[in-house]
Amino acid sequence: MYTQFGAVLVFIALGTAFVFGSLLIGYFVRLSRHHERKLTVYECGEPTIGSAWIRYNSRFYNVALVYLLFDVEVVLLIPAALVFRQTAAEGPAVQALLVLLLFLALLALGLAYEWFYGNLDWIKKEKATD
Amino acid sequence: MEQSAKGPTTPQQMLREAIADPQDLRRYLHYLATIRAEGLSTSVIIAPLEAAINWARASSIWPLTFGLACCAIEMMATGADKFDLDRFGAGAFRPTPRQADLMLVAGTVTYKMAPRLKRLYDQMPEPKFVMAMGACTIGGGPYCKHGYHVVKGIDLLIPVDIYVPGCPPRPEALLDALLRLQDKISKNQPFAERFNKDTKNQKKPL
Amino acid sequence: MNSTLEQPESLRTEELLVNMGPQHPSTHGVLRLLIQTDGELVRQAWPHIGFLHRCFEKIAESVTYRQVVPYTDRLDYLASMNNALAYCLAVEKLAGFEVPERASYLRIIAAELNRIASHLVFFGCYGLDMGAFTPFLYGFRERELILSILEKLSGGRLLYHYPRIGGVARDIDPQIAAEIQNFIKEMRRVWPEYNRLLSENAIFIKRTANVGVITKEAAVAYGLTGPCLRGSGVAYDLRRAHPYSLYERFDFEIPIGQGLKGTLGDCWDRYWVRLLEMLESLKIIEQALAGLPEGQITAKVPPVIKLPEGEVYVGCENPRGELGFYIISDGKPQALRIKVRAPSFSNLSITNAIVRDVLVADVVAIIGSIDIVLGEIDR
Amino acid sequence: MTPAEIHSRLKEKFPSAVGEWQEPKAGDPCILLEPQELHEVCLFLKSEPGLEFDYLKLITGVDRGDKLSSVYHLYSYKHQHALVLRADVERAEPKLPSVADIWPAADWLERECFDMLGIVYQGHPDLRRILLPLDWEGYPLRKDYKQPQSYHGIKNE
Repeated sequence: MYTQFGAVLVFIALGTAFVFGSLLIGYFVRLSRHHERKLTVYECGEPTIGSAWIRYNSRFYNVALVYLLFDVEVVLLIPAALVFRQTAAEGPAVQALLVLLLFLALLALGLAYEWFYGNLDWIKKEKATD
Repeated sequence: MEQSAKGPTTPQQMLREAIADPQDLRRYLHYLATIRAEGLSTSVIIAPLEAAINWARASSIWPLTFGLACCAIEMMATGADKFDLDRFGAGAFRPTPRQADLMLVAGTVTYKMAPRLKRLYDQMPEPKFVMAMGACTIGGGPYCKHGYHVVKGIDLLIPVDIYVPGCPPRPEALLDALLRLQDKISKNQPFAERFNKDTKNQKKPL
Repeated sequence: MNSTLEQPESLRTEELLVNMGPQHPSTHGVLRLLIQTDGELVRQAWPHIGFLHRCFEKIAESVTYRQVVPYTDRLDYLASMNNALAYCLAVEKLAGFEVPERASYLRIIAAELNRIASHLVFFGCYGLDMGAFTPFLYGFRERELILSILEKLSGGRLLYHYPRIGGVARDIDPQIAAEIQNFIKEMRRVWPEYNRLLSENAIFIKRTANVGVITKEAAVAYGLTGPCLRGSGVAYDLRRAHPYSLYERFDFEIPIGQGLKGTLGDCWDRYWVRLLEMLESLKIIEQALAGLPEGQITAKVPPVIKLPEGEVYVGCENPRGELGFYIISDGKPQALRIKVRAPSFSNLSITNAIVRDVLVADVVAIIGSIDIVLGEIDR
Repeated sequence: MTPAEIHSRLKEKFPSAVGEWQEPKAGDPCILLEPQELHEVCLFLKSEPGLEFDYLKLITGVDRGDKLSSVYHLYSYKHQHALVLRADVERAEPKLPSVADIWPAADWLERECFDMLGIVYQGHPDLRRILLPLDWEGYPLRKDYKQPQSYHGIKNE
């Protein structure tokens, strides 16, 4: 039983070796010439105007939250599919399908809520604000 | 070893001379000493590595979209499907200088554009190359005599690697220039540059 | 429709000055657009031009009339046949040269081919602006056919120096004529493909319909011409209103915007007018090729051209609008003053008016639909 | 209407402002105007029912030795007729009333004339250089303009 953990260890070791190995090669190969003109902010060739540390419009946070939410939903779809395959193989397939559809319906409910309250587009529609 | 009058000959002497920082020098001398102790000449290990690095850099040049005038349309035609730039690995036009290797200056550079050109060149990461495409970038082109607002050639601003004559140069000329640039890249020595501290090809800032 | 309602002072957010600077993928060259944005909405936009000011008018005063023709090619480098045609017509009108019919026909064939090539570049780049890469490749595939024709005709791919004062440089031969016929057939077969690719694309329609609407009055007030004006419904085309160089012999319609996909005068209409214009140009080329008269290809022109004292203005229908040359001469071999009426210069001057309260992504759509070329804006 | 008829209508409306009619030897005719009454004449040309010049094609600055002239090309979509106006100002102090409030197209055209020839348009909303960099000295299209030796350290041999 313990040998399975061996495979996991090799997997982790290989991963870290690959990452830090390429960084090390990079350190030896790449040129590093830092001078202040290179570190200036890139603004389409122009010197920057004013500072970027300003109070952003609150809609940005809104859009970021909505994106985060749906991103997590997409990530959850993969285990849902695996669970569906496993349950469909063992038990009655129709019941497994219903469970998956229920799960998807719950996700769609979140989407509908956001859509109705106008959080998806930038300019909040007047009708949606209660 | 006495220093020969005509300057460094073997790569090692050049490196020793180029390295100013003593700490780096000691580390590199120790590295050379171990290599020589095993009887292998340094080029056996470094040369293939350098060749591999050069090959990697040469065959994936990402040009910066810097289309100014008529040459930009010929550059786009070269990037399109008949004269495909992608065959040489140079088709990925990057809008930001941070991800670009090659600054392909295509079009007339005017005095109003010159500081911007210099700033963009400075913002590009280090193994960078410049290709002056078209007669205007080489020496002012048709606007040289009476053009009061045209810079007479961009080598007044930034060091140029490859000049592509023509007004506008044909796409075949641009592809040929790209191949010459790839030959040029495959000849330089990345390790020598790596340990060379002073910025040798920096023009004085504007 | 202001997204941030009148919030109390503590919650008020500041505007950010964003640079769509000279080096930007979607500004079609070196236009710098300084945008004042409140979040994603644009409050103000100040176009900064002049990064490609190549002193054309100063050069035009220092070289003889014949030597100016190559410089006119470099004004609107996407349609250099039309520029040189407009300049040559202006000089011929003031000097009184009589251009043989065959030369006028050849000029029209070359100008209309160049118009299609310019609209194909617009089609490709507008697809790129909207994020679709394939229209760029489709558009440039047909454009290469045109370029090979024009290369056989005049020797150059992009800048031709083909129309000369008094006529044209070379004559057409049956092989070029056959290649033009083949191109017309090919273009008619491929044109519906463009529609399926971009015009009927749902994302494209959502990005361009009802965006950047220019009313008829605003278009006339800001001096817009060409597809930008016709997109707003004004049926004014110089080839029909004031025919020059035998355009009155050909029958072709003037496509104007009808607001098919949204309100009249939005980005989609301007795009659709240009696509229809390609078909009209094909008709003109077909009729010109069929009725090509025999005869000389250039008039008797003295070696040193001295225009009589006086001034003349001739405007021609460039793919971007009315490109006109205003020549003032005082009898010397060089002109006293040559002024270019650049269509993109006036077309661009409307951006600040129509970019108010628009999303930043739509600014790219609007600038793309106006189809500017920096060579003629900065001259 | 031909330019001659338009000139006669203008002459009776603004006798002092409009110059005499000269039939040109070659090229297009042009109507000479007093610089100070330029604004009223343009307003009249735009709003008069029979004329309605709603499209300002072009404003050109010309350096004619002792005088700087500003030439206006107008066109009317309704009546399909065109007109050329010219206003001459002294080279010493080139001042002209701006027509940017009548035709918005004039905004950029006048800025370009100012940039190239130094003709000042009074009443213009934002008169600064449009093509050349803002710190450029001299007006390039004047006949006595000498090319600068260098700009910001870039030689101009």
